Amino acid sequence: MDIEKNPYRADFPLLAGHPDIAFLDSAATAQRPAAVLDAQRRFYETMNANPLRGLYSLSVEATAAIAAVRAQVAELIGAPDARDVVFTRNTSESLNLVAKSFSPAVLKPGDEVAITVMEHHSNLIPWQQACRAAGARLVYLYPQQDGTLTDEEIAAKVGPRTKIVACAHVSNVMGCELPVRRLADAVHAHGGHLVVDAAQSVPHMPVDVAALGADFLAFSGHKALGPMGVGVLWGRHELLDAMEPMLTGGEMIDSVREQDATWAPVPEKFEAGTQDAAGIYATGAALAYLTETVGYAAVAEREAALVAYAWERLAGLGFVDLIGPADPARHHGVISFNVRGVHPHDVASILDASGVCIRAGHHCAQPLLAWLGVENLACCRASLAFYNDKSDVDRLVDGLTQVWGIFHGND
Amino acid sequence: MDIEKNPYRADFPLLAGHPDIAFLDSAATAQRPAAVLDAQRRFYETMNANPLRGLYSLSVEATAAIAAVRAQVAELIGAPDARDVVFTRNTSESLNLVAKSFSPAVLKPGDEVAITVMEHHSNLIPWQQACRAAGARLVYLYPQQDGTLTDEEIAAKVGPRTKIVACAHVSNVMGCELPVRRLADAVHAHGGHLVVDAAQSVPHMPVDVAALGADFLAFSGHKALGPMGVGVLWGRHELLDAMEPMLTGGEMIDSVREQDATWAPVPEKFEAGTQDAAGIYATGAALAYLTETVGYAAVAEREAALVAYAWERLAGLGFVDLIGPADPARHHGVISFNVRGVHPHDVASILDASGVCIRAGHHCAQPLLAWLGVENLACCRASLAFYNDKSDVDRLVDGLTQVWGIFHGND
Amino acid sequence: MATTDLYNAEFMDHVSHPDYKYELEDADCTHEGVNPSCGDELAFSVRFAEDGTIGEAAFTGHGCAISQASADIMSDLMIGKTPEQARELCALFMRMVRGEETDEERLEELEDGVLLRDIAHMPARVKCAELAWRTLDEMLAGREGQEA
Amino acid sequence: MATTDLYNAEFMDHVSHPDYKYELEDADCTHEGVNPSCGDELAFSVRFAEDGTIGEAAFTGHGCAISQASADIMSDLMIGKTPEQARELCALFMRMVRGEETDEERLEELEDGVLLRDIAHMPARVKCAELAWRTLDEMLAGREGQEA
Ligand SMILES: Cc1ncc(COP(=O)(O)O)c(C=O)c1O
Ligand SMILES: Cc1ncc(COP(=O)(O)O)c(C=O)c1O
Repeated sequence: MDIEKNPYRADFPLLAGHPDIAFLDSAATAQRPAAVLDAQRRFYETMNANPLRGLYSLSVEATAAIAAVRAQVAELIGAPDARDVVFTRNTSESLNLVAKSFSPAVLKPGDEVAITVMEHHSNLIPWQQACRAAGARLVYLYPQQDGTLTDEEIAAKVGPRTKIVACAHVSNVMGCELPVRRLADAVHAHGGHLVVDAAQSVPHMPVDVAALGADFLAFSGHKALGPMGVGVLWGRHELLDAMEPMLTGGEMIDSVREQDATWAPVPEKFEAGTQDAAGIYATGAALAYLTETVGYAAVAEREAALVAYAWERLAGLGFVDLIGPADPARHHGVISFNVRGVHPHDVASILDASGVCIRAGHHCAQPLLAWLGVENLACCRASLAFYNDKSDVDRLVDGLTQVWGIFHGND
Repeated sequence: MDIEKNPYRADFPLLAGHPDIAFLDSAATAQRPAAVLDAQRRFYETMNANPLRGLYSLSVEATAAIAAVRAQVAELIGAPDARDVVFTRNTSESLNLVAKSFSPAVLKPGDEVAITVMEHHSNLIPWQQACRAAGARLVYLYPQQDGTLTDEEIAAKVGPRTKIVACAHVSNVMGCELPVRRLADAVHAHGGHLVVDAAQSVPHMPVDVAALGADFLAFSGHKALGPMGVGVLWGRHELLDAMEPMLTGGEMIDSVREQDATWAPVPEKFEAGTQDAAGIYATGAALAYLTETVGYAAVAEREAALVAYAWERLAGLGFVDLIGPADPARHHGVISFNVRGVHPHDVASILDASGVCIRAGHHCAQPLLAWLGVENLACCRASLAFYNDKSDVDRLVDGLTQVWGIFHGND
Repeated sequence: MATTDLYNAEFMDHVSHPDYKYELEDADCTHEGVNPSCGDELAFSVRFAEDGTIGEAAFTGHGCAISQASADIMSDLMIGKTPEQARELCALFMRMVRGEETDEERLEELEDGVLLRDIAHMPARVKCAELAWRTLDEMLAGREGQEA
Repeated sequence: MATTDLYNAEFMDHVSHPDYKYELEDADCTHEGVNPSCGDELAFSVRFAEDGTIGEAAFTGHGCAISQASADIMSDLMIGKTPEQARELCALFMRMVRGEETDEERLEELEDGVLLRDIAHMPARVKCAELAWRTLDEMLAGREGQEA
């Protein structure tokens, strides 16, 4: 894999227009290829209308466009029925929807919800809330220092009281894949359900709800090359069907009388009000670019080469403490680290001055950073995508050398 | 006002590209000027990054862009403090947020929420739900047949038990303005609060939260020339401050520990997960186009002339039953009607064949249509914007004549 | 666009002068169908002949022209058909309006039903066109269930 | 971009060799400040001289270089100032880092504080730069309240 060449950069207007920028924050939000921006505009220029209720052709086209993306997403994640794909704003809303609308039906006082300490706040606070509302207990699974979740830990934490296990497919800090299938088997053995946060996996690898054993799965379009504002929640049909809606209003009803209302079938039941139809349409273009134009195989190969190169160079610096699995092959685009003795915010600010965009802070994973014992509850994170190349990594390394020089040059 | 000329059509790519289309469904969703589509794209091409948490310049620019639109919205609606402008997905979500997060603190069993029978389902079902949860009563205000809410009706329905009044500023079916100020005074006299659904007013007229006496106000960007996917909720600071968030997760926290979390201040507290920053940025461009490039004065003058002309022509047909105030000057862009003896769905389908886009159905206002006693619980709605012109109305009238001919040509 | 073609004289004749819109006094089965989102409501009634075929068919209710014409056309088609034949025709019709069946020869079995072929290009109206056929199909399926 | 200019030798000297980062034994007032989103924590202590001016100032805590340098610079500046003067300087500093005050002459009153002027172009770091000044300002405001 030749990571000096970059056949993709030209497809991404921001990157093409800013040769001075090394964008290493794709885990926060991806860059978008022109095909996605074109699609979004095309929607507004050719079929802009409020979907679902209109009887005129524009509106019908808008409705059909959304149905097509629903089918595309279903195929992407191996969902047997496109109807079970609910569009939301983002992963956070998807997970809130499960925590608020599914939990009450299954959680009784004394029951348990198990999550890992690696969860993003969006797959953590909603469960704190759901447990509080139900009088249930929120139980944590702790990995080894390298992110590995052992069978012992799973057996110790997932038991007959466990009604829900919620876990990330890929950690946004550790970068590693979690043993989702083993968690599924453990919780299913006790009749519970598995919620998968696939926000960090869909951009990098094929995701199949059946193979994972997921009962619910959430991800965000904007991390997978799509526009901001579109999230997905997939759920097993009978579970979605039995759930109450979280939001009510237009477009999600069957009939409304003054004192009561009945709901439309899944998925409309969960999509109150005017949806971002243009965004959904463009999300379709994004997923097509990701899985057809580029393809997961190429994504994986290129990202693996980039991560391996970055890992080696960062480790070689001598003043960088790397976080997560020691084997770079286990990192899916994400490398978290600290520059010894330097606050991550200062690292990010100094890198920014030379156009290197990384993220610094708690990465919406404070309990993880507390558990890892990271100073200041903060670290740096460089996250790579297939549209990065060797020069991005080189600039990161040069920038870190400069940081070290500023802070320790006269030691 | 010369409604034959159309100085705006060229600004709207869909309209410019489809001279064969008479778009008369702006109350569902507006068309967007190129300036808005350009802004959305510009965001992705020049400052695309996840706002709020990033320390690098792209992210800082994205954050600043959102702050600027927040300030712009605050100024638009006369809000004293931009911090009290919360971005949501749409009006529906904004109203759900109030119903779910504000109601529980003020509604006790036996209390009342008063709404009008003219409400859109999005300002109706959330109150059904809130009342059910609290053991409160949902009370309806009924207008006269022409949409007028009398002082007697207000006095009869808003009293010491009324904790919340929620009403549309402009009805999406009747087209008329509701006496929001009088409702505010009535509910405030008893220590209650007023929630205003401004979805149909912001596109047409200046809206001022102080003048209206609103405690909360909601609207959708997509009905005011903005992209889909962005809504606004404004609330009085002390009320928002005391409210619990509806959705939890990333970006809305102050700190998170394994078993508890504290919230960020308003407005971040209510904005969980990655927001549609590009959409918010483009919403700023939309509001600038609406209020500066065109201006509410021109909007009002032009829409009044179009409505007056349409009203006269429709009334002249002899087979059209008009709904709402008899005075066209009271219709803010919206004209609802039925073709005698013809189902509205058939009207819409036949008009569509000649490129005339209207909406037919219950317009998310089933209780209103039931109360009006409209056959099939359905009617037609033509909704006009300043970018329409006389030819759009003429084509509507020609289309309706054709409908009549098809259904009654051989009577 | 084909919409005005749909509302042609033949189609409109079924709307304005339906032959089968009346209360069937001695019905063997009556079944109701609704489209909650449109407000269409239909009650479809059948009397069976001695040989088990459909002897008489009629409907009441209200709705848009498409649902009404569709009910009238279907009633005419069903007379003399066995329940099995009737259900097959219902399935064929639904495939047609969803655009899944376009073979002219097969569609001819639907007789005047082909007047509604253009519904395939009007997805928002599919439910209206299907209402009568869905209702009849449900009725016959229920009857099979009872007999079994 | 001005970020690396910010982290210059003079600024870094305040970070690496702060003169005022120590536990002030006989403090008259101590006040804590935190930036929950960054994890910065600071405790700022003051001993007043007999004439009511600030006689000694010191801080402890941890955080990024900007918050640390800012605290050190501020401590130095405040010695000999009356509480009123101190609060005015705090206000001036906050206006500077928010980009609301750019008048060179006025900013000179902040002495080494101007090293942080470029923060005005780094909105994400304003909170870090302000932490010490906000903490001192709160402390002095609280003291005024007590005396009144
Ligand atoms: C009066 C009124 N309220 C609320 C809404 C709901 O708006 P949205 O679909 O953007 O949530 C609409 C529009 O459909 C409306 O007309
Ligand atoms: C693992 C994980 N889960 C959830 C989220 C939340 O995604 P969003 O902000 O799109 O709701 C993120 C991204 O920030 C993430 O990395």
